[in-house]
Amino acid sequence: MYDFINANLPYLLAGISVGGQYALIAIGYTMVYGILRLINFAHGDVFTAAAYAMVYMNATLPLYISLPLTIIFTVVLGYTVERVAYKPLRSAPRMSIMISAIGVSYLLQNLMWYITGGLAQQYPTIPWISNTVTILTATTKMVTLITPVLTLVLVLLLVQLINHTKIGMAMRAVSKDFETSRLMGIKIDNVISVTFVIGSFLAAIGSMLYFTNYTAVTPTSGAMPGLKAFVAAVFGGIGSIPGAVIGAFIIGIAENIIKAVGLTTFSDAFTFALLIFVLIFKPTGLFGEVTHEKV
Amino acid sequence: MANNVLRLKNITMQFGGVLAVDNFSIEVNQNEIVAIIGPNGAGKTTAFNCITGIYPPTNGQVFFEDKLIVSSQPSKKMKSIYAGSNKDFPEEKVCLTPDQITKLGMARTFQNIRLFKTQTVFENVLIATHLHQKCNVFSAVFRLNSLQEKAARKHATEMLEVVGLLDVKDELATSLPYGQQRRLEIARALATKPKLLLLDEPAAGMNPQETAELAQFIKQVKERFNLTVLLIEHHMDLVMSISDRIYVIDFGRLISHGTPQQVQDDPKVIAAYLGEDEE
Amino acid sequence: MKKFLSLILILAMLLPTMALAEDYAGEIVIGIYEPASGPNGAGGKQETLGIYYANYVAPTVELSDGVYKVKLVEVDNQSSNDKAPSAAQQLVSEGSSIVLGSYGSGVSIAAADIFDAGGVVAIGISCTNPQVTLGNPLYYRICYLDPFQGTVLANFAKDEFNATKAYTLAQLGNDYDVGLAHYFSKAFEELGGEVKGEEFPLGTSDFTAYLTSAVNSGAEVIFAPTSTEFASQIITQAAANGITIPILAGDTWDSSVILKAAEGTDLSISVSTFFDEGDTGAAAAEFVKGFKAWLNDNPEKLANNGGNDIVAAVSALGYDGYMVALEALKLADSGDRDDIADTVAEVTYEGVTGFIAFDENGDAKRDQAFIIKSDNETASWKFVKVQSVSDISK
Amino acid sequence: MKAFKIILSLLLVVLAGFLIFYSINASDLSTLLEDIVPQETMQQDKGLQKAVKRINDSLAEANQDKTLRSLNRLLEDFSDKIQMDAEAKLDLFFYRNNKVTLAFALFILILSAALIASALLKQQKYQKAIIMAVLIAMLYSGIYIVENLVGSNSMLMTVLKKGAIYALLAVSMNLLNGFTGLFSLGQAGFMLIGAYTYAIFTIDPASRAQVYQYYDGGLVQFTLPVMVAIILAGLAAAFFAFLIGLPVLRLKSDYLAIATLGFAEIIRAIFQYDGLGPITNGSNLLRKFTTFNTALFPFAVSGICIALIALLINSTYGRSFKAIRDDEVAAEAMGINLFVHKQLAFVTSSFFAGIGGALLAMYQTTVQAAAFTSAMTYEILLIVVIGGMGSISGSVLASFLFVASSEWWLRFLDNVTYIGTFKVPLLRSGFRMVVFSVIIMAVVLFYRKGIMGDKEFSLKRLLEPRKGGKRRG
Repeated sequence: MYDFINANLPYLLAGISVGGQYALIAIGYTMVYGILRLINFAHGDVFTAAAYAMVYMNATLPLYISLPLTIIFTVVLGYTVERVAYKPLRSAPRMSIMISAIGVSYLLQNLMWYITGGLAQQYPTIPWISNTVTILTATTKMVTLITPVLTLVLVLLLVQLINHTKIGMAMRAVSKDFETSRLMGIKIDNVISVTFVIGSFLAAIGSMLYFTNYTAVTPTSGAMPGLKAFVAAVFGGIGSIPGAVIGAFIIGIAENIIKAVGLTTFSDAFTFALLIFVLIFKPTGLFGEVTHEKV
Repeated sequence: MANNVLRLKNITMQFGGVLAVDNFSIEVNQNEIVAIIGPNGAGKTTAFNCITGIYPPTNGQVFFEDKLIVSSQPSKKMKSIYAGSNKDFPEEKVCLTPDQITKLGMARTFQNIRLFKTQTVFENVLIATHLHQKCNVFSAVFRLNSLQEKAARKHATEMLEVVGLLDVKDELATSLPYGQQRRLEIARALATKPKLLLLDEPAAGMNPQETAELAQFIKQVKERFNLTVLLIEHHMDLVMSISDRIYVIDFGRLISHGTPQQVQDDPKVIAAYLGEDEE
Repeated sequence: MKKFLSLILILAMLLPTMALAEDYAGEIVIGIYEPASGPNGAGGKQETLGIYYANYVAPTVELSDGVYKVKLVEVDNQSSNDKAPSAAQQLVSEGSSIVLGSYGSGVSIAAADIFDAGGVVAIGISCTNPQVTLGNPLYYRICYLDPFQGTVLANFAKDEFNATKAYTLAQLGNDYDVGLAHYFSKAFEELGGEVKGEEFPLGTSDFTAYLTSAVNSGAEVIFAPTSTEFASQIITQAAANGITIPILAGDTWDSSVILKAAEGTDLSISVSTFFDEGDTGAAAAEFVKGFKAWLNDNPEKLANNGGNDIVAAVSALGYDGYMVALEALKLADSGDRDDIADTVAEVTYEGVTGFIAFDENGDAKRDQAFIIKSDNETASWKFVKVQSVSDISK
Repeated sequence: MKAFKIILSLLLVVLAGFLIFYSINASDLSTLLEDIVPQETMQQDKGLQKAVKRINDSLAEANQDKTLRSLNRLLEDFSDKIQMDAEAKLDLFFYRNNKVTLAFALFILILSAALIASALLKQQKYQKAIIMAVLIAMLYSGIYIVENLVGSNSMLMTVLKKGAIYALLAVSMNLLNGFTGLFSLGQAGFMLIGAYTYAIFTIDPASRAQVYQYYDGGLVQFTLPVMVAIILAGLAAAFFAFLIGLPVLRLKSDYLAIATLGFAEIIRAIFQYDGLGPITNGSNLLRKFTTFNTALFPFAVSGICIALIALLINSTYGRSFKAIRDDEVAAEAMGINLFVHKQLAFVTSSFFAGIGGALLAMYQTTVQAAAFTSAMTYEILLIVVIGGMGSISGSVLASFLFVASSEWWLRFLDNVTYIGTFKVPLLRSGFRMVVFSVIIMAVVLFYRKGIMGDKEFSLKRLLEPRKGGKRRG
């Protein structure tokens, strides 16, 4: 028994921490989708951009400056993306907004490729959370333990925000019915901007945790986590924040188990298989509420 | 029974707690023009959607030419919250899809006009002839069906002629004025060679004069293709002028039915419409 | 006054172009087919540096009808097999007489047919997978092959760590990784060891799971012949997870990226390579001296080398590759693709990485590999031993 | 008028005959060489001997390109030593360009045939058909002539080849996303299936042992004729599409998108799975399969496919697709079975995606599952958007523009360039793609309809230069 734990604890730890990091990205997806009905393909790249911001700022600035700056940069980026690429298309069919999202992600990736010359960059080591610790027999980085805790704290805060503030109420209203809430005099654009800001903020935190664990940053390193986070969001029930978080943890742990079993080739495919399964048999996910199509 | 084209038996439609249609039964006979009237939100369109298979009713049956096309009963989950006044549930479950029902010979128009926006007037009608083209993809691709294609085009042209839109056949459907769009919808419905034509508020948003024309038009069409017509309408004068029988529905319930004269005199109807200003 | 200044300015601009106008019999194009980006970008850049240095040392080639200027045309194959063909196509269409590269076997294999169709001779520099030259008449190479490298490392694992269980980690679909891992396992099993092998998909960043299963498999050595991008992650995560199993790898890991990642950790990393910076042979020593000087007087070049002046083996090979190309030109006594194709097989050259001559496959006849070990205090390589086929056979 | 046309066409026929006669007769080079290279100078000049020898060798090898290359060099280097009379010059000209002259002659024949036809058949529709035929002939013979003038390895031909293939891929995706309104992102997956199916069945047995080195030669030990393999590639893709369509096509817009995307990823994983190694060669390169060496091949194949798609779209089924795109409820009320028609569109689109994949494999000369990522799908989707959702000619035009600018016209953005000593700012590796994606974003945001919107080229706009693309459609 002890041996078993001993052998598999690392998988579990890795699963939990990566799950937490997915969760932080997934929230961004799920909130945006809940309000705009848009799969924000660019979210994963915003996540990567945050990492690069950290890399470059940390090269010149002390940590206590570069850290907040990174977060600010990411938030601004997220906000700009929304304003430039999505706002003009509010009235357009959903397909063209989605295409615009794909276009943005394409642009961000190429931009990052250009700036970095396409070479992997080393993510700076953030003190303390990069320290190694030993649980039972497994050695790992502090961040592995911090991530789930931090994630849960942030999520709780967010839920408070959404349930007990004016803007939160507005968000809920908009996600229920876009048009009506506009008629009710809610400033749709502000709500959406706030959503993107929150999403990007969490993505920034997520990227710090994620890349402290997995230190090489490439223009595409955000793509996979991004997609998986989206799957997590769908799995948990798109639009539901706790759903997204739980989904993320499940996926994180599951894919590490898959690796433990030795089916490494399928560790990514599994995630998508799960996605399709959910879409077909329970499109509302774990916690999503049913919406009626009007004829 | 023989000449009875459409029969609804205890149709009940419940959305969550809302009872849109409750235990609604009607009959439509060969070559009749029958109207369903009632205040807004009385459940007229819902009834239509149940008939044409867009969604299955919570409970009840629909017969088309004595063939059972829709028959459903509340699901286990629904039974607990089922509020319909009729509690006898048909055993068998049948639910033809809209396209199957159309193929049987029932065509409809829509209250909120649903034309094929990017297509021309002619193409809109031509699409409706697809269901009569008996050819597989390959013969369609390699143009082995040219005869059928010709026939289809001829038929579509006829239909446009009937509704008098032939001269605008190459316009974009959505570029037409409102009245003509309604006519186009009818032409499109006719192109499917129906026996029963369902018109969902054909006169909505028309001025009295247009309405009068429409009344004439519906009569003509009915004669020419010897159709049976079931329509939903607010315009009393239209309804009164053309329909043989009228069903009055309010809050999902059938409150009265009979000839225009009978209905007009029915106190229940007057009550239902009292203070109502539909037009 | 303004006019005058602008005139001066224009003249200043023209000057260098005039300076170039020496009288050459003509220009001969040598194509550089290397990754400057992607997982192999770092290594590709170092190899390219070697070539440019060689060109700086020998900018011209003398043929019977005069001295020709050598023009280097560089394309970036982005270390990806699907970008490779169009990059190769570009070199062919820009009239390269001969092509050098690439770092990484996959892209070389992917481009082989393109070069073949264009009738251009390609000289592989550090692509060690047998498939590169096998069945590609116009592809030659100056480095040793994976069957050899794999055997060398397998023996090293056995002798040095007397390991009986090994764990190999390769990137899915990367011919270099998969090939080398394959030959290593084969050799290791012949030596009576047992091997557990796993592959990770491109874009993986979480290696803890793999490392854990390495530990669980009870392996005494980890063999991870991956590209540097993944190497650095594997190393950092291995350190973070307190892995103490010695790590072995092939020539790709002979890079300052590895040293940086391993600095300050207590991992034991041993690598087989083509060339040792500490080589005391006259040619080698001179090359190292010259190359360092050349690097240090240009920050951009220094950056391309990974920000330091440690001489990577691939740079040395790149240097030799260019020189071999010049030999081929001289032997063919023309810049014509077909002439070169006819004669290149006979080229021989005494390079800084040893004597180079091609066998019937177009592979260099190499029989020794250097094995070096990372020194995590000073972040530098320590020379361990030279292993050659002969010591293995006994 | 009629008489004039006929006379003219007869003259053309004569001209063509002349060309053909010469091109065929001028084919014996070695004797020609003996005439133009005098023996005594041969004795003295080693270089000359070598040059002539190489030509004869390459003739022996029957290596056309090499022969021409060596011949050209001979004529450059030893122009002073060679003496030729007018006739020899003419012969030589025809030898060096005999493909071109033949193609030209052929085109002239078609032209004259068309002339006669147009003289005899007066009706409008015949006239149209004739113009179309001539245009197609012009396109193909044009490509062939250009190819033989600039050489099949030139950047131009590369772009044309890839462009033709992308055109097919874009049009097949447009059939689904543009015409049927199903937002599917599975393209890459079906291309992969096509590419692998083709590759697996055309690798020549001799080199199988070496390609499947880790799976001792693999299972498949026979090869199919190219055309069969290509069609098989399409069928395989279509089959998978059918299976995937059953559950997925019931999903709504963006759920459909993400589900198809997921399936593409799963397909990729399956093809990389070690267990299937003996068939798919695991995650390793497939190579040494039959490829094409002339641009005519991809143009022919994708031309035919695009033509078929166009025919489908203009058939009664195509109309139903558009109906579904415009309004599902109304379409269903018109008696169109949604599922059947969606499935039909999905399977057809995938069939052609599979064929496109096979062509891409031939173009790249190697295939590897790892390359068929969602990024590839996005690329094609963006082409469709640029060309205009619901426009075949738009997609075709856009594909050529896209490929040309990404592979060729914008290349200079990637090279650090100096004007004198002045270093042009920004230009360095990767800048091309940045500019490129900015352009794309501009199109997506400001020209939402794309180049063509949902219009097509019409015969009236004959002056359009790149109309060749559409003509084939």
